[in-house]
Amino acid sequence: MAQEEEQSLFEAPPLAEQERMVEAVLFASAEPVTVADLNARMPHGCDAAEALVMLRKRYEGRGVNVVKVGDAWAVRTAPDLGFLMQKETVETRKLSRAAIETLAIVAYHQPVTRAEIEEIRGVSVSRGTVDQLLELEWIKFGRRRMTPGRPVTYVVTQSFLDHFGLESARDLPGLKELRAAGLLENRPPPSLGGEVGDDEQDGDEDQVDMFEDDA
Amino acid sequence: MAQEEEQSLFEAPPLAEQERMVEAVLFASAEPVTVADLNARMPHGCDAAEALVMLRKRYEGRGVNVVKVGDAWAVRTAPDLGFLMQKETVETRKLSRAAIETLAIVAYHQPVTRAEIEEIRGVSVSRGTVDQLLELEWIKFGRRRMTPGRPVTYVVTQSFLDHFGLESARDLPGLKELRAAGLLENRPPPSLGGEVGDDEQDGDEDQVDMFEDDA
Amino acid sequence: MAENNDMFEALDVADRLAAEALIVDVDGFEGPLDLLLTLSRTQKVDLRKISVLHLAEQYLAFVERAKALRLELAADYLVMAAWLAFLKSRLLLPPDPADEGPSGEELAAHLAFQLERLQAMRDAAAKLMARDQLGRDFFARGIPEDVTRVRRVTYTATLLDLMQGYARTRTKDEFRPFVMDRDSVYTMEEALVRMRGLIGFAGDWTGLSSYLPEGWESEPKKRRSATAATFAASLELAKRGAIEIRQGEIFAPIQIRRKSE
Repeated sequence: MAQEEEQSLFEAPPLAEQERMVEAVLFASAEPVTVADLNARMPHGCDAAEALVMLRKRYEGRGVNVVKVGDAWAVRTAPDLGFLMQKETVETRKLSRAAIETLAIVAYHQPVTRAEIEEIRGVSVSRGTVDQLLELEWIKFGRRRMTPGRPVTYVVTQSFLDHFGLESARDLPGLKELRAAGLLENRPPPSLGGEVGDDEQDGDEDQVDMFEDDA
Repeated sequence: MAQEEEQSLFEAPPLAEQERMVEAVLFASAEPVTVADLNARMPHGCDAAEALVMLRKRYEGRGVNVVKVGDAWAVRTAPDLGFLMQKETVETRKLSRAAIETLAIVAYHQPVTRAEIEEIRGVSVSRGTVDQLLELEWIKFGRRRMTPGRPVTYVVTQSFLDHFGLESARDLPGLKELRAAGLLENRPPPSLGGEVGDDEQDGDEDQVDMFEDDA
Repeated sequence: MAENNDMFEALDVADRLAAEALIVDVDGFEGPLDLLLTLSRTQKVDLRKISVLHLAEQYLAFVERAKALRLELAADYLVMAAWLAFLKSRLLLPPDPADEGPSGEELAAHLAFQLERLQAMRDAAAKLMARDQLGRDFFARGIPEDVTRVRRVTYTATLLDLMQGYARTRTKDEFRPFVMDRDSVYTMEEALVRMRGLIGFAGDWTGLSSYLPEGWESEPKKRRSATAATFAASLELAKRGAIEIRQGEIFAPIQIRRKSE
């Protein structure tokens, strides 16, 4: 009581000063501040409501605005500048080896089931790998295979063709061309039986030679 | 290239608009923001530095100010209004005298090695003291000194400047006077073993004696 | 000793009390330099005009009294005491021209510099801490609207990656850069070496095919390569004048023989 009386002896600070105070408090406060709270914080005799009106006006059209949040006040970024508060970073990563191989098998053998992919790769295909390729929209679901369990098949998409600059999946270089380009070794692994495609012809030639030897 | 040309076809926003943007970004961030970062976040063709000059002027004498911290900028409440902010005051761990002195020595003598700090204080610097300052992010490792053993040096950080309201380390109080008085020199002690420097000094003295004799 | 007594008498009561407090509170000092700095305050002069001799005496008196009170003094206090005793003797005695090393005055000047520098750093530290501080006197934004970082990851792969990937799965082998498979290749160099050894025995016309190395005659790939290499080698030997070559008609077997001298 005694303190209050003492304080009231002093003049309240000028309104401009009160506006500064409201500005500082609204800026620094971790939560929106009510008028009552402002008045309690400011020196005796201050009128936070009046200072707020001035401050609000001052920030009209500025990069930040004084806004009412419930029954409290806060400083907020002007709505039209929200885009500045976002930062988009584009990161380019190389596709993992597992993903590339899976993608390649889908491209060369489509429509292909997961079991078939695993058989060709010789390792199991993780869900994440397939999901990633689906998400990239490089592969999509094809028809279900009419075999027991009716497994889903995968095929490549138009996006895939666009990305790799192919007219159709048939434009993919065949094994013969891969071999000619030095991408494939001469001898196919013994585990691989007779697959379809022009790739087999080279193998056949070797076999023919061998038969000749035998003869 | 093509993209840049395309972008430059658009006019940069008017300076007043750029000022609003800088205002919004500085208000939004609790940490100082560099001019480079501002430019990166603002639309192509903006000049954050110019907008900053205007903004700083605008906030002169207000409840919050635009301040420079190293090569970055921040909005901070005016120091004279700190009394309103009791709620926001963060209770900082009381620094030991050793820590305070070590901090001052790093600030005024940077880059400085641990051995040099010890030489100035006349006692060994405890690990805890340095760790505390590193943890507060007020000091950090500088370049290694190109002397035998390649000792690590310490320098003060942007957080240090921000905390003590300094634009740069050059604005440390009394820095000029201390330098003028030679108190920031790293003067090696005259060693009894007769090192090069000392020998020279001795030599000079001897010469003076000789000249006196001649006279 | 008499000097010390004089010194203590010269101090007023408050200073004497302070001096005694020093002794009891030896742990309160951060080492000898800190103690020296505190002692130097009793001189009440600019640190640059301080009497180091006087200071050394004060310090030595302090150590003496600490010993008398059986206070445990850390080693560095005693090291400083020894050094100051040495300094004192240097300052008091006329300089010995034969003596090497810095003079007493130089040592004293450096000590004074150290004290002044330490005091300067303490003043600077005090000024620094007296500044307005963030979070105490001025404040940052209470509700920072942090930049949301939208990170977009794009994946890339080239057609070559794809083909290499497929090649890998089809060979169950690490992709390797193309190298000529040398298994079924017979080089001209090999053929030359072989023929040089054999040619000495070829006095009569013999078919080139009989010079093919063992194991290279039947398999078509090998035979082709060996035949070509042997033919090239025979041309080379003919050029050097070692052999003669003949062919009866088109597609007839090629024959060679050693050139008679």
